[in-house]
Amino acid sequence: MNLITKSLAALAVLGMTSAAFAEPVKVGMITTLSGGGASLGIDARDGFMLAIKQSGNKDVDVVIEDDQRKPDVAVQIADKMIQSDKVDILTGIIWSNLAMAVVPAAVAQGKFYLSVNAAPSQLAGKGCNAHYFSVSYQNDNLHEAAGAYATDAGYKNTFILAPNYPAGKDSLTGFKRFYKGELAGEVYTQLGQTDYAAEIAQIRASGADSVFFFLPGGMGIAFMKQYAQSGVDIPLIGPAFSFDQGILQAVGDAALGVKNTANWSKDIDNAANKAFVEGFQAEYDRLPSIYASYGYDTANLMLSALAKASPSDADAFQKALEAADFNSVRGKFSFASNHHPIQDIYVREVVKEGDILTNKIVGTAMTDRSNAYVDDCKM
Amino acid sequence: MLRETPVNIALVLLLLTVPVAASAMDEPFIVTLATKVAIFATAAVGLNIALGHGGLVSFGHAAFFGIGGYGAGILASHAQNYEPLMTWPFTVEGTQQMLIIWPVALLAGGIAALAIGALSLRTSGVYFIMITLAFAQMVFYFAVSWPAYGGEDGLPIYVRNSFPGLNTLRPLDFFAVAFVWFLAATLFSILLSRSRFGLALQGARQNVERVRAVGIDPYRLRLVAFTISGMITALAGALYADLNRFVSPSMLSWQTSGEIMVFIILGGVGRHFGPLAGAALFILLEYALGGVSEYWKFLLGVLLLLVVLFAHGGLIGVVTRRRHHG
Amino acid sequence: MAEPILEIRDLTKSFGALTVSDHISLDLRAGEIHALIGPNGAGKSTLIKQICGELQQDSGSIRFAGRDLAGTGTVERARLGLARTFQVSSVAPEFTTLQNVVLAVQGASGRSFGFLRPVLSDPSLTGPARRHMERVGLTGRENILASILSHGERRRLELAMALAMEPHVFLLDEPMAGLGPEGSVELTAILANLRHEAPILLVEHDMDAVFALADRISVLVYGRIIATGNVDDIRSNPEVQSSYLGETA
Amino acid sequence: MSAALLIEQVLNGLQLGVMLFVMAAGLTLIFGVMGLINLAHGSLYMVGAFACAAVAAATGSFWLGLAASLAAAAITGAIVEIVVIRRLYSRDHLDQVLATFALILIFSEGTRWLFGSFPLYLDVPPILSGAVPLPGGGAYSLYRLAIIGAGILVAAGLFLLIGRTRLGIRIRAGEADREMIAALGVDIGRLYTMVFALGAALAGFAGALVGTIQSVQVGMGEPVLILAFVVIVIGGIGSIKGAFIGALLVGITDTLGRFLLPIAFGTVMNASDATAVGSALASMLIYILMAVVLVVRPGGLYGTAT
Repeated sequence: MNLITKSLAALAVLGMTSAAFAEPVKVGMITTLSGGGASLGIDARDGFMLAIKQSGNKDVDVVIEDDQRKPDVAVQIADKMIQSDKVDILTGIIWSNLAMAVVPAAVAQGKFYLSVNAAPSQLAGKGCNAHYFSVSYQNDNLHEAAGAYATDAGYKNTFILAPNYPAGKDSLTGFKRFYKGELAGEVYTQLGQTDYAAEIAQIRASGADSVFFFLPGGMGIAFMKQYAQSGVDIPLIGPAFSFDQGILQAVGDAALGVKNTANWSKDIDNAANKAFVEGFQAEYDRLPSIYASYGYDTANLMLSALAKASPSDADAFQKALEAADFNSVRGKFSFASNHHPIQDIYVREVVKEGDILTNKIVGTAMTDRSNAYVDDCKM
Repeated sequence: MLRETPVNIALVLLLLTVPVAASAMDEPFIVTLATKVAIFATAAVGLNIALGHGGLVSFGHAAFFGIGGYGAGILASHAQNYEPLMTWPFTVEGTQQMLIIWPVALLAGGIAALAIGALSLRTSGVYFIMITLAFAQMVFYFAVSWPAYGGEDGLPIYVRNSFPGLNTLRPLDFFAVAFVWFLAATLFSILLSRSRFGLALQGARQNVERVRAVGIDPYRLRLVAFTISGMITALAGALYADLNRFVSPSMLSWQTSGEIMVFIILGGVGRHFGPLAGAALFILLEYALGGVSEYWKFLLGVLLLLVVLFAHGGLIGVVTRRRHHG
Repeated sequence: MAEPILEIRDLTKSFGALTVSDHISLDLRAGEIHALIGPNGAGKSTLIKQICGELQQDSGSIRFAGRDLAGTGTVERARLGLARTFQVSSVAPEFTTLQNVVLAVQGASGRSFGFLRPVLSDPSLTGPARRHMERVGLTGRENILASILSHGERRRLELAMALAMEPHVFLLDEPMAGLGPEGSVELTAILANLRHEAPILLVEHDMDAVFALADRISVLVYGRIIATGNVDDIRSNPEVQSSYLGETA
Repeated sequence: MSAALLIEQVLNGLQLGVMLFVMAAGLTLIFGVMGLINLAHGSLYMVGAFACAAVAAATGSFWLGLAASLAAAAITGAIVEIVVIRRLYSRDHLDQVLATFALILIFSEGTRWLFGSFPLYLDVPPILSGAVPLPGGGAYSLYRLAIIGAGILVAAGLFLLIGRTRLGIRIRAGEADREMIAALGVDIGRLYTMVFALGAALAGFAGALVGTIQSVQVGMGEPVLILAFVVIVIGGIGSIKGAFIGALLVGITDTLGRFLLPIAFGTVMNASDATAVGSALASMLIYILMAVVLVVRPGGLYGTAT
């Protein structure tokens, strides 16, 4: 399908949605709106709500609650949404550990869960579930792409580092899955660590030709600023999280030129993405982040499925979701058999547009990438 | 002016009737909230034995809360995966039976409290506050970085552990379990405070020289009190793990230690039903204010500050307009 | 003569350059009241603290009932039968009078690890406690908080707590301090009886009480015992006259 | 392992140490003089960093930002002392812990309300940007060297202030005997406010210096606060000298532990496990250090046991 017909189809879907529902649908969004990781949750929420607003659909009732990035709080909110608000669909969780706390119990109670970000391997493999869909990626994807990119770029001796927690370990495993060179070093830092002088010294001494790091949130900001000051000029590679719109401005020029892997960028050229980026800027007066794009896609996927079936008819609704009959801002988008996306993953470079730091696509790291856990999932 | 006892009885009856009524009106979430109140109150009853009766300001009770939680989580996860906990020198299987999980949580919390207490009680005052914090941080970082049981991601319990004759997945059944434990812990704490041990412990808080001069060793008293305190808090941790069907290092964080202390101070230090009043108020605020504003913690901070500065007897103290004595 | 119950030999203690106990030797015999007098800063309280184990001496020995106390702490010495009252009243302020005395009875019983039975309904504790309170004249004040007792009552409460320990020796650090003349007279009468239970080492400034009660008196000046003897010996001792009694008389 | 790497790691430990000292000095002064445990000290650190970032962004000058961080933290400290803290001096430690815990909530959420949830931008001034060569072939960030210098200057200044000035004499007298100093006719309330503001300014200064190379965001103060407490407890609460020694000890132990432990474990197990176990142990190391110090010396290295 070419771009024009696809966007026409999109308009057609948007036009018919409001007529298609008989009864309102309740959606529970559990996300992080306060404390350290709030910027991610706020973006995911804003992207999600933008899609709902653009659709003009008045029959979707979204209940939003702040999980404070605490698993126990997230579980209680999920209980409340299921028991008290009687929601049909849950979404919104940013962090893998919160997802692991909420998702298995929620889907066991027959609710649908659509992930706007977190997609731990447990939920992709043995623990997969018919009612669980990840719209963003499988957690390993961007790290795998970074490994593939490092190999393509001819790096032979990469230094890799991540925080010492499960997502950090998954990240390095993912990187190594597609990286063919040697490792100059493998270091686990403390979660929440803010000073990376010791690690930077090791990088300097290691003789590496490239550095892969996965340090989400404030950790990445600190690392890059310190790295830029250290006089080490070995090229950096990372997944998109540390180069996201929300934190690039805080990193400053230290991030310029760094290559990062992402399944979305604001310069992907399609009508849906244009509508999203412009709509987001008009609505919130800032550039959208990758989390906003996941939120936006999640909402559109949900709307597309709601147009065909009601969540009360679980099998039909699941089929409608599996069809992924919506226009992703990423372009190509379909679901693998374990309900995780099959999509292209790009290499982006941090550039300056006027005074604003942002990302530009410079290549494709992986095409039609699914995930490593498809075969483990017996649905 | 109200007497304290009727206020206490009213509080307990409220805790009992609200969930029963909510359950009848098909509002299961309110039952869940009440269960949370009962569990937090139990944790605070535990801390109150050290803090209120013994004057031992522990800033590290999250360690015991988390150890209890992990005890439940680890046993349950082994049972779920059909992997024995250990195979040498003898085989120990995991379990989802609360009647086994509870003694394990009590024992694990007791051993940890005994070890931490034995070292920490060599210090006093601010040093005691800080060394208990340090030990809790140690356990926290251990849990975060130890990969076997989920590390930072935590450990899910997919199905709530079971108790003979009850369907613990039904909110009201599980509330009953938590409520009975809360009552048992509170009654034990009341009996304790009036016993020989309680008399000596409270005496040591008021005047340690005097207690030594009558031939009682305060170190042993305090160590036993700290251990009992850690055990009760660990039990509450095991219940909390079951409430959420999930355990994570956040149960071990220093903020958790702070929150358990907040329950006590909100309710009134050294009062037997202070933990209940404090935990109930805290959770009520969390949900009332949390709905009003994203910044509800700002309001919580202001309220806590006002209580500490101006309402020293805590909530029960305000209601009964009476400072606490002994 | 019987062997002394408490026997102090060559006790020495310094804080830096200041020697607070300078080769002190002192005996306490069964049935006697031995008063320790001396000007402020002479080292009387420091001596009491060493005897009850709060401070450890630099050299010299303290023997109690034939046993060397070296290396034992306050708690153990209390268990062995050394009962002490404090110079500044030291009770548990949030407890009632009765609870304070029960605490002492319980300490003497050596059983503090009962967890369930309420102490106040345990006659093996409250019985003796009420008896001791009666002896010091606190009957009827059982349920008063110690913090709101009058000064004199609090001194008597201390004494009741010492009695409750059924000790082998009383160490009384200025029990009359702050009492009016009337209170001193009452307390003197109580103390006079006490010597039949156990001998008393009495640190006191109130000379009327000392002369009325003491069988023997030791005079401590600048950390040294300058004289020991019966009341008449001390009254007539010229060195004591010049260094101590002269000032106060 | 090369000598250059070791030198660089020791410098890193030193840099962490001196910054911890600047944080801990205020904390230990406040405890020594007023007997107050201030959990909200980390919030003042955050205030300093935010003030620096905001002013630097508005004026384009890092140095104005740095001055603003001192002023903002000192003024905030003085206001907090007058409004809240002075009611806590006569209270027990429990009340102090809880009231200042409440202050953390107020400060964190208040800052988030003012500045939003996104981290702020703050960068190293051009003059201190880049790295300088080290003997042995390595290089080291100029800015970090400047931090070490600034920290040592602050330490020297504090020792002079306490040892040589009238304010210092009053502070020492206040530690020794509150009534005596009141009898000398010194306005004790004003003295306390000044000491608190001084401690706050130091925390704000540290926040601005460190925020520049880390990230300026809500909640940045708490990890540092706990480290600073570890420092003053190891050094002995109330002792500036103890805080200095404790800070260097913690800085060096933490940095070298993170660097050396995985290597040490690497000699007995495979590399991946060694890094995991080594980092786990490294993250617990300073708490273990603190526990050991307290068990051996219950009053810290230079403190008096209470």
